[in-house]
Amino acid sequence: MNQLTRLLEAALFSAAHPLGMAELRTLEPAATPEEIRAALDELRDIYQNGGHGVELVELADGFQIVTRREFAEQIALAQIIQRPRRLSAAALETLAIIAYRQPVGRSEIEDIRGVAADGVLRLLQERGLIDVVGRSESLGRPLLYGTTPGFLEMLGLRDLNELPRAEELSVALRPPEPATGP
Amino acid sequence: MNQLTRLLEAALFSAAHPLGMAELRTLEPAATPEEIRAALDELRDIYQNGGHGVELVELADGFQIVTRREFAEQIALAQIIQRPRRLSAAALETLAIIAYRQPVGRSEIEDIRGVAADGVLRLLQERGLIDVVGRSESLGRPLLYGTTPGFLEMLGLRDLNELPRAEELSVALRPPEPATGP
Amino acid sequence: MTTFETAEFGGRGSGLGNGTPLNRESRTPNSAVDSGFVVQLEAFSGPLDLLLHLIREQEIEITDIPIAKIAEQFLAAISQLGLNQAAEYLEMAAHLLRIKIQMLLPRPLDDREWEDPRAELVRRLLEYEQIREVANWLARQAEWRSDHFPRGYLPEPPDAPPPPLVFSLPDLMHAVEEVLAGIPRADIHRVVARPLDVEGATRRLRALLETRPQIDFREAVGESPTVADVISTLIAVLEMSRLGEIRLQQAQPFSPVEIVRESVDQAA
Repeated sequence: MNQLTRLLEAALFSAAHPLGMAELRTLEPAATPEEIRAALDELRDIYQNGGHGVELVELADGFQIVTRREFAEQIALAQIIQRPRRLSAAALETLAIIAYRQPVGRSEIEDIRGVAADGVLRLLQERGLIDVVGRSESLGRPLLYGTTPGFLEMLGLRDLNELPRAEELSVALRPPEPATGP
Repeated sequence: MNQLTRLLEAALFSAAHPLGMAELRTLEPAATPEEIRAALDELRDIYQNGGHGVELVELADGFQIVTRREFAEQIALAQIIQRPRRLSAAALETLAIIAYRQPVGRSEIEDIRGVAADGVLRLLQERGLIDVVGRSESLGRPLLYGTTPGFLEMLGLRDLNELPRAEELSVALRPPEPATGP
Repeated sequence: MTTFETAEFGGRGSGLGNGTPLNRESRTPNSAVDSGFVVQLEAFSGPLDLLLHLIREQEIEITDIPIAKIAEQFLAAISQLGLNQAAEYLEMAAHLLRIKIQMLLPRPLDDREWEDPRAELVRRLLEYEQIREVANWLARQAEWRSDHFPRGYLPEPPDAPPPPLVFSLPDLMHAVEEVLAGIPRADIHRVVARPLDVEGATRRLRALLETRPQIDFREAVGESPTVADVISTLIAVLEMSRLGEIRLQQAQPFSPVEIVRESVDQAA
């Protein structure tokens, strides 16, 4: 394996997502695209011909090393992939707003964070941290969200009043005032 | 590469944490520990002699494929992975105390280090290395700190038992008591 | 910046502390304290760290510290290192002096009754040194880890239950801070800049042009103009020029813009 191929293998192995040509080039700016191509071909051949358990695949957004499909079931059965996940910053922030402002509708959350919330809401609901707790009386009767007992359990709290600075923060976490005109 | 080696390679690629013998055995219950050992040796040799960008390492109680050190700088520079920032001596000492004495309160940490600990505690908490794990029953019910899964992850450890044990330290863990009472 | 601020402590036995490549590189030889040994600044994480450094540097037996000498060196070091403002260091200095005095007191005749005033300090130093050893181990482990990246991409196992979640109250509170930091405050939008005064600028221009047929733009904006003044004048000039009241001319590119009064009848 030449040095560039080794570098690409290390990078592709450690990357959390497929790497495109542009990213691969930043790894070794001295290398030409042709050299990188050649190194990727070498890596693919080594995995292929050396009978490895992994392979190099080219996806729409770049190259990635993945485990061969034939092993997927055995690995899944052994449950060795499972590991605790941290909530993303977006999910945590949404959860924070719901915790302090419940019951709260999607549009209010979006006003506060300034970004769409549906994906995050679905995730939090799937994870059993929030749930629909009612419908607003306002136009379109939007769903209102609140935290679940599972949420309290994860934090080791007995009830919502044990959230730090509950009163103060439920006031502070308000959507911004609409900007005043000129 | 034999079929077991390929399976182990695929499994080690699928896990972000080291896999111990027990986990590896669940992958292929028919294989003996000796066969698994032999397959791991084969995999290690292939990475070593084939001049790969990754290597198989044996950590305190498990095996893991990791990138070779020589590529760390380039991969980090290309921003494919973010390297954690290094911790100061103060942070490391505080972390050491918490790791061994948890659950432990601030004042005990300050007694051992001889300096105020609040800033360091906040930093370690923000970095997800320690967390509040409870409150002491003593006066003022001070907060008690413990290490998090993120702490283990930073060190590549599976659990706290992998920290050096008392008898491995060159300084006695329980220093001799003063000859006479207070 | 790139080195661990972890001290390497004295070679004692063959424990984990040995073979540590981490030494205190910021301990530059710029401040020799006492005779021959070198301390340096910043890098001490506390009074025990400094004390231990003094002891190890001179290969003093920790259980038999020459307290008078060490106290003196400690005082010299903190004043040289500018640490004599820090309460923790002063407290330790006072403690050392107290031990020094206790050592001078006559011992009781029955030696068994005598309690070594240094005992508690020795206990603390040993305990601290042990923590230091663990801290070094942690640093090495973290260093190794940060040079050997694990697999980054984690495939979701098909049909497996979602992985367990970890999150905690501090995570939530951190998120609260993030949200609060992201909420634009209403008063940021209320720009209280001085309003433009185009009318005033127009009046001033007309007054100036009454006295002279031609002025340059710099005169027009007046002395020490604000941004609002410049913009007001510019708008006034453009408006007056549009109305044919004035004409703008430039002798050559980049030379000052001259404002020239048009004939009176046109301006009317």
